[in-house]
Amino acid sequence: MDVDSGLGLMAACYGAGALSSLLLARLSGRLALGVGHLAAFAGAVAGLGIALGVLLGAPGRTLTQPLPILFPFARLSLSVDGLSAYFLFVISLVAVAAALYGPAYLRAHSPDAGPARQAAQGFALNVFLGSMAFVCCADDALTFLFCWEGMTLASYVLVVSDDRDGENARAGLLYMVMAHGGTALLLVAFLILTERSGAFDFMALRAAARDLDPATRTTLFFLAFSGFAAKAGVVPLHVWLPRAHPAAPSHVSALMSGVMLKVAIYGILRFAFDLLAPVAGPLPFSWGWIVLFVGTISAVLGVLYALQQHDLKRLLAFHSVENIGIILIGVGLAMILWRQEGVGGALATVALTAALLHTVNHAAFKGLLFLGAGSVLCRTHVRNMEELGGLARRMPWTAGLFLLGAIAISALPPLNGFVSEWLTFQALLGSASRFHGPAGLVIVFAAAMLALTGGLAAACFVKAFGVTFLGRPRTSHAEHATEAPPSMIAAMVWLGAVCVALGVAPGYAMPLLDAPTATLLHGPVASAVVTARGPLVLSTALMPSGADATAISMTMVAALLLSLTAIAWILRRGLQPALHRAAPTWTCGMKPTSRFDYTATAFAKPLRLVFEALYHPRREVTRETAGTPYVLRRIHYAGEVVDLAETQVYHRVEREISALSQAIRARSTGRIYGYIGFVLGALFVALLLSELGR
Amino acid sequence: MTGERPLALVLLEMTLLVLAGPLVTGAIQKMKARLQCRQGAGVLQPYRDLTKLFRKGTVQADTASGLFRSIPVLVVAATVAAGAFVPVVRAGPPAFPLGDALMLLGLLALARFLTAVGALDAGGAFGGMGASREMTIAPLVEPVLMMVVFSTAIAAGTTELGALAAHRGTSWLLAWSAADFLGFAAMLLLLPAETGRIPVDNPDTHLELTMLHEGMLLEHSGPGLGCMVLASHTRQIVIVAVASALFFPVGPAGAGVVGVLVGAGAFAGKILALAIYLALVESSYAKLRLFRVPQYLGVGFVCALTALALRIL
Amino acid sequence: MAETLLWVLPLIPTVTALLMLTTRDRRVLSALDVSGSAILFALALVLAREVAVGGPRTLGVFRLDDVGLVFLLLLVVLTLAVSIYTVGWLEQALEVGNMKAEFLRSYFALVHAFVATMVVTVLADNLGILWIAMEGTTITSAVLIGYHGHHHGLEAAWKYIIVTTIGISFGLFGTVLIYAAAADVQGGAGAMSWSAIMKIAPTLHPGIVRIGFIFAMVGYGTKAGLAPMHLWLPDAHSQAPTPVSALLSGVLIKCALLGIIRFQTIAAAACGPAFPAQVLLIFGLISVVVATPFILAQRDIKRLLGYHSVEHVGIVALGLGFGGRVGTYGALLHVVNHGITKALAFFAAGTAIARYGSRDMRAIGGLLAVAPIGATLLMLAALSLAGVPPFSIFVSELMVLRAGIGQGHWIAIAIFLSMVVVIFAGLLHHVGVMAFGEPTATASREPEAWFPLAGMLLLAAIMILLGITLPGSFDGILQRATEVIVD
Amino acid sequence: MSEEALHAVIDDLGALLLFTMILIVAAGQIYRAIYAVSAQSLLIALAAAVLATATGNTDLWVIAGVTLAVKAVALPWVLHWIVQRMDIRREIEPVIPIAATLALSVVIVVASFQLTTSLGPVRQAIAGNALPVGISLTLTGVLVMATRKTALTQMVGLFASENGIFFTAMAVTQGMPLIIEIGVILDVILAALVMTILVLRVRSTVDADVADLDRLRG
Repeated sequence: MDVDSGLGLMAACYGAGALSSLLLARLSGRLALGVGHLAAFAGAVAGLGIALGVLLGAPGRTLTQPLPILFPFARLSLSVDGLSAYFLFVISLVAVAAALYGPAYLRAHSPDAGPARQAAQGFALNVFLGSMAFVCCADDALTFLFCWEGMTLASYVLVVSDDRDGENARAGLLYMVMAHGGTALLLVAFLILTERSGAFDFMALRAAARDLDPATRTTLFFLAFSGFAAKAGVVPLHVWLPRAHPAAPSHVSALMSGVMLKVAIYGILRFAFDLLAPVAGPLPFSWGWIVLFVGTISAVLGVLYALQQHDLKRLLAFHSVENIGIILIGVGLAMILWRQEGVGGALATVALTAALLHTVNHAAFKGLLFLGAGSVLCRTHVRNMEELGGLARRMPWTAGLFLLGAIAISALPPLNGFVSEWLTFQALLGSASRFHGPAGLVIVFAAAMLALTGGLAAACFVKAFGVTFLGRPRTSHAEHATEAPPSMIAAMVWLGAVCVALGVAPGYAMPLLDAPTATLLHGPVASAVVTARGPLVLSTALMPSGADATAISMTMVAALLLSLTAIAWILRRGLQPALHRAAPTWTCGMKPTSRFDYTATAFAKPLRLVFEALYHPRREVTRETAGTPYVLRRIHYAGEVVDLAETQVYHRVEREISALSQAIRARSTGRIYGYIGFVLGALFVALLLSELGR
Repeated sequence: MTGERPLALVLLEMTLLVLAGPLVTGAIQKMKARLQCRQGAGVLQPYRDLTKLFRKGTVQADTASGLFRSIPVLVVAATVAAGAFVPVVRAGPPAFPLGDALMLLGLLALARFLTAVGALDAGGAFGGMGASREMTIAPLVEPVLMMVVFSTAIAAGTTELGALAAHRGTSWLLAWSAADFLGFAAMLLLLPAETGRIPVDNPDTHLELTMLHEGMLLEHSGPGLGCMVLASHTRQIVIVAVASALFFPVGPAGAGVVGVLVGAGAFAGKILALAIYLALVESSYAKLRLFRVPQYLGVGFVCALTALALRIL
Repeated sequence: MAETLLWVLPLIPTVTALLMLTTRDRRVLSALDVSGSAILFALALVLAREVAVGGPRTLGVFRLDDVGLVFLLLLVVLTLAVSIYTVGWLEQALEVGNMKAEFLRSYFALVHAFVATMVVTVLADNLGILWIAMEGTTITSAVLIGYHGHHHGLEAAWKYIIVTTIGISFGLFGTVLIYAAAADVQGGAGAMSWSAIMKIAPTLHPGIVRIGFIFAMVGYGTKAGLAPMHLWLPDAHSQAPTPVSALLSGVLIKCALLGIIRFQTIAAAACGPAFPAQVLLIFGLISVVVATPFILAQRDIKRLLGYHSVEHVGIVALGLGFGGRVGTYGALLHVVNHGITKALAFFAAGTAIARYGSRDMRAIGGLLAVAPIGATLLMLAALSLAGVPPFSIFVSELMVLRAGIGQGHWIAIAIFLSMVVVIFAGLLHHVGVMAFGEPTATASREPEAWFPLAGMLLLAAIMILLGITLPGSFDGILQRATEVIVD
Repeated sequence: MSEEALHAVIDDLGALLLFTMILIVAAGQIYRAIYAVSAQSLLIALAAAVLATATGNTDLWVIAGVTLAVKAVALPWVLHWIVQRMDIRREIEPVIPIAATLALSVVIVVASFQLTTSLGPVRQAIAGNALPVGISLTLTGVLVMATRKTALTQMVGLFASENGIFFTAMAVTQGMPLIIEIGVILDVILAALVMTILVLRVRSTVDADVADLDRLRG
């Protein structure tokens, strides 16, 4: 496919999808849905084409596409450089799956949806995908902002479109407000630059940023960073995320968690390394360290809160907070190391590679997990794990793929999650031995926290998978579940395949990372550093210490595992033929029922107690006794963990503001002489002030 | 760089670990028995148990999914694979990139993950309880272990265990820096936790309320259980081997057959020493309450962090 | 040709108004209504082209320059939309009983008289005529506000007429002072025509002009609904019949703004641009801040929209206050954008109210379920009012913001932005309450009528169009208007 | 008549106007207020006549006549008629004590004089008392509206402040163009008409004073 015409094609696909789903809805909602998703699929494929074309094309290749002049005061254009192409690639990767998954899911999940709703969903999905793709391709502030808000708006529509109950509306509201606040900050950051440059296109902004004084530069960066952080769900700006993402239809949740957050990462990278980067010398000291710190906090808190969720999709959403944190650790490290004299360059490349690789990895496995949760949801209509269980026997494909995703997200070999975390660790270690003094300690601490995060994630997904899919069904919903329709399975298989491929042969993915690393760092590219010893080997050559660098080969390890599994399987069959029978689980001789199965709450309880200080758990136990307190009829236990940021900050602020405005409103007596008095007073004061002003 | 350890050697070391695994357990049991003034079973008892298990038939929970049968296979495979990354008889990186300490820990974590999943598969309270507790302790142990690894890795500039051992060379206690001592102390604190022994876990008990790891094996039987048991033996020796590779000199790199034999002898000695340590700890301490374990590990964490700090500052 | 149009333009609504009195038939009245607005629209477009190519046209006390043109276009577009909307709205209103069939003709006559007065204000070059027409709008619209006859309406009408008349009399005082200052330099009736004054503005006595401007600012500001003189506004805009509310919020307060702009230019020329800019800035900020709590804690949807007008007038004032080409351009653009969006919002709200028979937003629930298109339009309008792209208001707010940043008014920017975000939250909350959830029992389930929708869709189309692009011709008008104001 | 004499006369008239305004503020009874307003309008007409003779501007004669007819006779009569038509209480109901209102009006007068003295060198007509008197008349009229509860007194205040503007217009600018003046007066008449209608309708529908309604708030 001709790459240059690709952008037009992609835009055409998404546009056609949006319009057709609006127009066809009058005929039939299902048709509209189908056509809309088909167009989205085509658009995603086109996106993949463009991205690969640029990424694997001639080095430094950039395709630019001027847009018609919509506003007299701004020249709009699109441009796909290495970075844009990479994120476009990530977006399209998941978009393909989502478009494939969508129709069947929506039909199965809400069969009674009216055509208006289906039209809205088809329309919004296309707009959402399109605007996400074009945010990454924007080459001027205006296009960026438009697509950015379009992205927010479309996802908002999708969130509130799923069920028309108050919960979704509230979630959507919180989401919109925080996103809007973030956009406001971005707006200011952009406008300060545009005022200096007098134009909106990035080229002019770069030029304007070249002669900024350090203070302004840093202010601008943190304005932009907090704007993007609000979108990326960085702690403490994350509260909207675990509410909004689960509320959306599952394939949209996959997109929001897997991809939309990454667009914010794109923005951070674009600002830090491209728009605001000084002409020469390293980035200002504070940037990288703060990003690193924030990332670490997000990673740990995200997974800790995820541990205590019983809502499957909410749990996954919290894990997005964690993974964004991990990505930010890499990004922050790259910022710290960039252009440091010595071998900082190579290390920076390692760090950035880790971050970018984790970006695509997270997109893949988080997408997979959300789709899995979606097919559970559309078959059982239950999101609470405590009401599920025993699904592995009823939905084997979904279960298997979900397990795959769980292993991947827990950063366990031989899957892709491990690779990017390994690279992050290597970057951390390398820089730790480089920065002596407290800086090094901070980095090492980050490493320890990262390790903790990995362990907790594993615990969390043992719970998520075990309680949802294993044991006995706890309710009739789970009892009568059946396997999801093939198109949904296919979508999950696609993402699962990506996870395996990126895990077993990550070396082959490195060339994809060359373009972005080159665009941002102008230093050694990813494959020059990471796969220096051949595509099958991940290594951190050119490491600072000069000593023999670490090298691992995922492929070899996978092969080793495979062969050992084969051997073990023989062993498993036993040394001699022996009888094999099934019997009920041992429950001390009592007749086992589903009530014997460990619940999610119980599973997470020890960790809840260990980290009590962070959770502030709330529990109430009500006992029904038969007459005497010694005979218990039943005990009812209810407990929950509160998100500190949410309760301590957001709710408080919200209460204060509404109370204040209520009070102010109550003050107004609709008395006309009061009105007149205000007019007179205004005039009088104005006159006096003008006199004093002279 | 040219690797000192060709594929054959690596596989050899791996098999050696697998084979020697039960022996270590047996030795520890024997020493414990002695220390508790009992006769105790023979050192080879674990082998007998294993062969018996592999002959028996299997009883599987009727609620378990198809996954359940393959769990032991994957677990043992992952654990054994982890054994491939430890230098046993000869220091120095392998001739070809394979895996490093992080990969090793990752594979052990994978094994643990699968074990816990398997434990939940059968349903019933004990599996869940075991899994829950195991997955509570593990996330607390892993970071500390990693920091111990880092504390040596930062000096060597690599996380590949063979290279680490080579970097340490044959330097012995006298050549240790304060960081090494602290790191080693942390390692000693962690060993019982990682090998599932008192004071963190109690491998002998089958009293449901006290067991962690054993609880997860309850529903396994016959060859499946055999695999799980073998896996835990291997896991134990692998951890011990890591500890010895990190802190004690491994057979000199590039030495010939003699060197290998010397290395093997040295290895046996080191393993024995650490086994004695484990036996002593097990028979001189009581098992901790589950919620005291974090404090216990906290000590290890502090040691490791200090070790790192000393390396960096 | 163009000159004669200057006379004809105000006559058309007047004639239409008189024709209205000749019949009682509803269909005829509606037909007259629409056709009258259509003719006005067409002629205004002709005139617009004339002015766009041939520059400002003057005839006696009337003069149309590009500044006036911006407002004129807004006026005629909204008049047309209102007429189309009214056709459908009337049926609902007659069913509900808000309107009495026998009074219809007086209603239509008054509406067109109202439009006529507004046309005059836009065309007036003579500040005295401007004032007379402005007072004329007050009188006609006051009757319309009280039209429903229930005592809420009467109360609103009373407050409206009293307060705005006071304001306007201050405006007159300002006019008198400016005239006095001008008459010193160059006596005679010419001293009252804005264009003539502008020629000699730099020579005017700054002290008098200063006082005059403040009087005019407060006076016309009262009419424009700038805080703290805004208190009548939510009452009036909420009590008027919906089409009238749309005209009040969409056009009338903009005409008052035109008055302010006229005086601002004079003051800027006479005592330096800094002084009027400061005054506008302060009033603008006060308006934005004052509106916020009332928007958050509001229950009546039309009052909500009223307070929103206060906020947006404040934003326009901010734009003018930040000044510079960008700020002024943004302010003018915002005048148009807000006019159109607010009219749309009032229309959508009106249909919702008719459907539920209540204006309490907590009583209006599940609108999306019973009236998908209307609800969608309502949400679009709300999002646009909140300044979300790709809707028109985002662009103008962007420019206002840009001007502020360019001038370095950091505190103003901070206040402005935080208020905008808070208001966004409040507005979205209110709309969410109305749109989502299960429809309440009182809601009528009948399908949506097409005529009100047609009027709304027209406006929505313009709203989105102006959001994603700025046609060159329109931009040209705005550019020239900016030049007129800035230098 | 000479320039100085003219200004002297105008200033005296201004003083008288201020006095009538004080009467309006102090009036405890609706009738007094109405009479004071008509007296005030009479003085305005007088001022117009004086200016007309002084400047020979015939427009001013017309204005004088119209003012006399409309503001001095018609409007007060209408107010009077309303009061009698629906026998509302004769007492004025102040929001704040009349004494306080008086104090405020004094403040206004002083402030407006201060305001104009700070103008610097300008023509005598402005430098003289005409402008400050005009300002204080206008503001005080509004002050009356802001401190009275009944609709009628508010109308009275409105007319009073209109008078202030008229006086300023004439005294400071020797009269605005005739058409403007006429238009202004027309507007005033229409406004008065609408207000009257409103008052009567409210009185007839809900038996209350329109200025007392306060259902719409917040």
